[in-house]
Amino acid sequence: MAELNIAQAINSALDTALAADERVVILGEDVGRTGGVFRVTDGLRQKYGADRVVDTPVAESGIIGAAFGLAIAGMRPIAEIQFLGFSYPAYDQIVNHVARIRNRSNHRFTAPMVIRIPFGGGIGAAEHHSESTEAIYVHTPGIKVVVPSTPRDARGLLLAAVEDPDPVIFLEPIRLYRAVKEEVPDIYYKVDIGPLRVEREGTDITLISWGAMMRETRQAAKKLTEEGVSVEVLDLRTLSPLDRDGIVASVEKTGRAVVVHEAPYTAGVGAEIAATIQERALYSLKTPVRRVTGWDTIFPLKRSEHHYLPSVERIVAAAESALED
Amino acid sequence: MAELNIAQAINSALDTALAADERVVILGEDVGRTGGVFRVTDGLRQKYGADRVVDTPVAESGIIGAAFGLAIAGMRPIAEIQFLGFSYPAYDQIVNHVARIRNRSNHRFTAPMVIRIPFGGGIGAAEHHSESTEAIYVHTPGIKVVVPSTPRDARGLLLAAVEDPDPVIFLEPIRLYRAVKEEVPDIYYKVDIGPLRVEREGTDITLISWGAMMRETRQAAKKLTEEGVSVEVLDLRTLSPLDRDGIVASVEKTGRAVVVHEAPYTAGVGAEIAATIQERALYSLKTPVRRVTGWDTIFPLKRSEHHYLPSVERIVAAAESALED
Amino acid sequence: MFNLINPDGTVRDRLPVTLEEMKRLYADMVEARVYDDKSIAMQRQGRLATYAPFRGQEAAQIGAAAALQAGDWVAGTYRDAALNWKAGYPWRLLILGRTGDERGGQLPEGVNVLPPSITVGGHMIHAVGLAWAEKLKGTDRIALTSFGDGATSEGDFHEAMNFAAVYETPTIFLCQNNGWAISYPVEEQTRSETIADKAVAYGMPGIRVDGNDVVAVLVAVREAADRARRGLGPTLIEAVTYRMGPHTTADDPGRYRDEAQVAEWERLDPLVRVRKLLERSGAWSQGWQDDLEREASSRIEEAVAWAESVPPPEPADMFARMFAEMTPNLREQAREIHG
Amino acid sequence: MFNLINPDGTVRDRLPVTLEEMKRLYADMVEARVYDDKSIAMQRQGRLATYAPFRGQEAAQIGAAAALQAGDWVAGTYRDAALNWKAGYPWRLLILGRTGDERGGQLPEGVNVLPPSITVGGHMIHAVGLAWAEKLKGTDRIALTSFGDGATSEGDFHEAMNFAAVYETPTIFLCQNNGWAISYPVEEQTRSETIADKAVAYGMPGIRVDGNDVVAVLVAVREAADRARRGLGPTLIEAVTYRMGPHTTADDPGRYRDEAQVAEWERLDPLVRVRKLLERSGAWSQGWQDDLEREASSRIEEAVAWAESVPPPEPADMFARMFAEMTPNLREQAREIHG
Ligand SMILES: Cc1ncc(C[n+]2csc(CCOP(=O)(O)OP(=O)(O)O)c2C)c(N)n1
Ligand SMILES: Cc1ncc(C[n+]2csc(CCOP(=O)(O)OP(=O)(O)O)c2C)c(N)n1
Ligand SMILES: [Mg+2]
Ligand SMILES: [Mg+2]
Repeated sequence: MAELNIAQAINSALDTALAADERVVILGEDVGRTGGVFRVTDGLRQKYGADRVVDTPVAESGIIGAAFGLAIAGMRPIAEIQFLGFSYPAYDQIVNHVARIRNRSNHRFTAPMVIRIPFGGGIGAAEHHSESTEAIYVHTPGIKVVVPSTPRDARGLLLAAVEDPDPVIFLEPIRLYRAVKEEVPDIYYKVDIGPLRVEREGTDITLISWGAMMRETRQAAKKLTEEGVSVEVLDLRTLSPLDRDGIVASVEKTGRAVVVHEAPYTAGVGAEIAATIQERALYSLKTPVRRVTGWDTIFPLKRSEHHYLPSVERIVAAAESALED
Repeated sequence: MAELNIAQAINSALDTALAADERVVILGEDVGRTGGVFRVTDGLRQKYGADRVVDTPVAESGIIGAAFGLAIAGMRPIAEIQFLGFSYPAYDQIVNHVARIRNRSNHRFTAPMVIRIPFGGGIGAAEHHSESTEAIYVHTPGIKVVVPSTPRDARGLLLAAVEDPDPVIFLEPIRLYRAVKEEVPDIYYKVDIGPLRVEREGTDITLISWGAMMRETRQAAKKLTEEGVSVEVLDLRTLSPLDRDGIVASVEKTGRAVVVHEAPYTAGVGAEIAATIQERALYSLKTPVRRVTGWDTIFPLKRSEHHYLPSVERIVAAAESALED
Repeated sequence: MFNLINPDGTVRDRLPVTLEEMKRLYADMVEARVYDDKSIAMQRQGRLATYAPFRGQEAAQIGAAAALQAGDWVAGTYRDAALNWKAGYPWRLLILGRTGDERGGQLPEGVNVLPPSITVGGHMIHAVGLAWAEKLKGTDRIALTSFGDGATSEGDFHEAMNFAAVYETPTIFLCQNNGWAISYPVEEQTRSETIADKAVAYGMPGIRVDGNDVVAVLVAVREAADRARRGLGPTLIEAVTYRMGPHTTADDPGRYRDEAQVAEWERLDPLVRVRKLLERSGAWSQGWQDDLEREASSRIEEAVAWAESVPPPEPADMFARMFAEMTPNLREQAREIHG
Repeated sequence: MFNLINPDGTVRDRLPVTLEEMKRLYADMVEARVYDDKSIAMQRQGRLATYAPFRGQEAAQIGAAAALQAGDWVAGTYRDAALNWKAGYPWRLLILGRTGDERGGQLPEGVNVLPPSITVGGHMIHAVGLAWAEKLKGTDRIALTSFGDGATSEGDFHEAMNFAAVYETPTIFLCQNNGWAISYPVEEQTRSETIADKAVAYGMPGIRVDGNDVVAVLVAVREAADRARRGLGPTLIEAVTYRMGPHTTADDPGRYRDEAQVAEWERLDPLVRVRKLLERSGAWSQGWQDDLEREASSRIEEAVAWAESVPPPEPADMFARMFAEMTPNLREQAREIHG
């Protein structure tokens, strides 16, 4: 057991995976010599060599396509894309190849690989460094999408992703990399891909989120609790496959839900969650599911960022309006 | 006035646009000599020359990126991508540049351009030729997404798209290219980007669709009408911006809705529509909004296609189950 | 341009193949052409989906595959049926695929041919990853990727070539320059003198070979394979050939190209020159030719019969093929489709 | 490698610039360096976001921009502040941008510089489209795109180069090969001998120039511009230079590169050689240098003061910037944010 933040927990999972399975290789821009722009792969090249922790040219399609070939031929590649906004040049490889080879070959060839991508805003970054476009990958059949919000989940989900027989996109909340620490077991353990985690139990309202927005969601839950509301908080952890049963079970109990995400409102994952709830728990719903999300705008630069990101206040206000019904 | 199918109506709109505005240029793979793989640009190169109807190398990112530069410098490019599944290599250009230049330059530079893309399944095509991933573009702030389902709308919407000061993705339902004919005015007219079209009025249930699935939706409506149900049918025509008011007004009247689309179920545009309806018309809803969609699988090859595409029967069944509540 | 057999069947140089090998190459090209013809006919009868004929490119494909060893990887395109078949992809699965059945992509264990890529360009980098894996594992397997002239315009070509060069992966890049990317001629696609020249940009050897000369292709690929196995990295081979037929059965080449050009290439037919060469050595007879064609025909007809007897896919298969284990969501949808 | 001014300030050849022009180039490089230094300092004080310093690359950027005419297009990167400024992008807007304000991207009318691209590689093709438009419109404007060595690995580089060559657009591709793509050295990025060599793949002239020699860069870009204006198409120019500082203010180059390499390049400083040359001609004095620095400083400080006085963006701006006219959806969201 050690007190680790999320960046360290991921680093420890990568270390464990490299040590446990010699088929594991890491590749990506700057993952080697400098240990990644967020230092998440720090020290791994020194420990496992330049053949297993590989710096690559600036070519995202190449990184994913090469990892895909590596995976088909029996390796267990972990590819890193520096920011989610830089995954788009690799979009074709991910959607048209990585997600499809099992189907195309009727199980004969598979691509067990992990694509690690830091994502999300809130650090006053330059354009393209703040994206939260998880919805485009959730809408893609054939890949799983995982998003930890705690160090313990980060390590366990990453080890599960590396072992998974199918491709997994592993989204890392930049804003939380160094924001939270907790005791993380150093034994080899996995957190299942799929099930959400009920982070706090309650009966009046369900708050649903994932990734970096868990922080504001937790704070909102705390505030509401102080106001006497019994709040249930769900950390989805996996966005694809979505734990519909877990979501529905909670809302059947509480009758109210607020979904929180950074991505734009229209056609974000929040839409899927709201649609699912009304589909399967309409008669339990006391009030519409609220979505507290980013706006349908480009993620703004530093000076406007606070206008864009869902705030604790917006979450609380949405919950309060839901509680009025 | 002439009796035109959708492919001809689009061809006529392109012809009109090329004649009306010398800034208009068409570029794409095989759009020139051979008039496009669907013959939609047939005859235009002969009429307007190889400088205005330009065959390009097989390079989708290049096509969109070049069109983007052309647009910024004052031209009105109409780029064609051969199938929606081949737009992914251009995804970065579309999302990171085309959709963003107005924001990036605070209105100083803009990209008035149209990206025409045939889409959808049902013709027993090879892999990658049947995609309906409109949701990924609907989730992208900064571009509009238009989908005609009739020849008249096709011509009017395309002329509106060419004139639009912002980028428009114009999705063309392959299955309908030659399936329907109607009288199409040859005068210069536009159909506004944004408002949906109420194709049939009714009071018991609202069927909502767009593109090629309008055909099954119409047939389902006919069948239900024969059964004595009063059906309202909405052809969305524009998916971004979404005509939320139009959708909500209809469901407030009928209390029931079925959304039909070819794309996979999870996080498709149907999710946004269902989410919106429960948000804004929950108390009018007599029953959950149903989604009749493609499955969360890869679009299958010919022998399984009929298992995948929403059928008239599935739509009718969903409507009937809704009508039971 | 590297070439060994002239169009009239005379040779430039001693051929590094035995007469038996030569006959095998010829027989394979004949079989491939029979397949091609039958595939077009079956498409016309509505039994097969749109088909991309390779007529004219048999030498490039059979020659390349003949240079490979069992276990080597192949990543080609929709037009590479002859290449894939020669590398171990059974006709029956190729045909099953063309009926619109994903099970056609399920190659026999041990055959390391990827189901053909339909997107242009995306698959070249896969052959870099595949070869890289073999290098890391320490085997002597290599990977060959085949693609068209048109594909060299895609950004993915550039990234694949660069990765292969940078990591010195045992990869062979085989470009079948058949003159056209659908309706767009190779002369307009690029201003480089040749496609082989593009190798300069990656510090990689680039070889230009007569793609209608099966032995020249065989030799070029074999040399590249040797280099790759010896750890000397990748090679780009441009096989200059011609697409005699339409782009696909849905295409009408009359809209964009001159019959004169086709007629010129007709003279350079890859089968004819080998037949003439064999004739000259007394190794060809009409009787043998007839046997070859009849046997090939019957093998392919058997394959067709088999493919057409495969029961239609179950709806459940579609869901089961997504992951090793169905997700709850897919299980639910599979139940729903069963009504 | 094309070079005119040696590191010690002696010249190889008669320089095709007047002494006055030389002084202007020097003054501009000094001003750029003052901006660079101040930007780093301000980032340290928390007044500016992460900054990508161009120290060491002043000659490449100022030399290139000096070869352009008013109205020409420029599409560069996050590291091209000196290039953009010399092409007309005011310091105050560059600084406003770096405070994290989209209004920094709103260039004055008439200045045809695109707000810098942050994604690597995507912007090169824009300069192809821009130049193509000018060609179609029949103007004599050209477009220059600047990018790093790292960007040449992206598929978009390949597509941009190919489109420019195929359509003979008046585009200049200026690669500032500064030795590094963050922590990845150029020697590992590619196996081509030089980056200029990559032009072969597109049938385009490829020029390698000493990027720390402002006049050599000026001459190379001027010649490419002449070719472009005369309808002779695009040129690739590799300016060999070095990134003296960290990749950005968030980077620690000590993790991946040797101080010895930096020291070597220190000797090749692009400003020092011009100062020595001017000194030799009696055109440089410490007093003049002090004046230049003081004046540059005060201009930049004014720009900073201006940028810092710009009132914070209104939330409404974010919505209004999406389209020419707000959609109903955006109007609704803009109302919502106002509470
Ligand atoms: C990414 C992508 N873009 C476009 C297409 C449509 N398309 C199919 S084949 C083809 C031409 C390819 O030409 P080439 O690479 O020379 O191969 P050939 O067909 O001549 O064998 C095009 C444009 C596609 N399949 N994939
Ligand atoms: C598409 C994309 N991938 C990755 C990055 C992250 N990144 C920023 S700069 C850089 C290195 C670029 O190197 P080079 O092109 O040589 O330019 P330099 O920074 O040296 O000026 C990388 C990988 C990015 N901005 N965009
Ligand atoms: Mg070709
Ligand atoms: Mg660099």
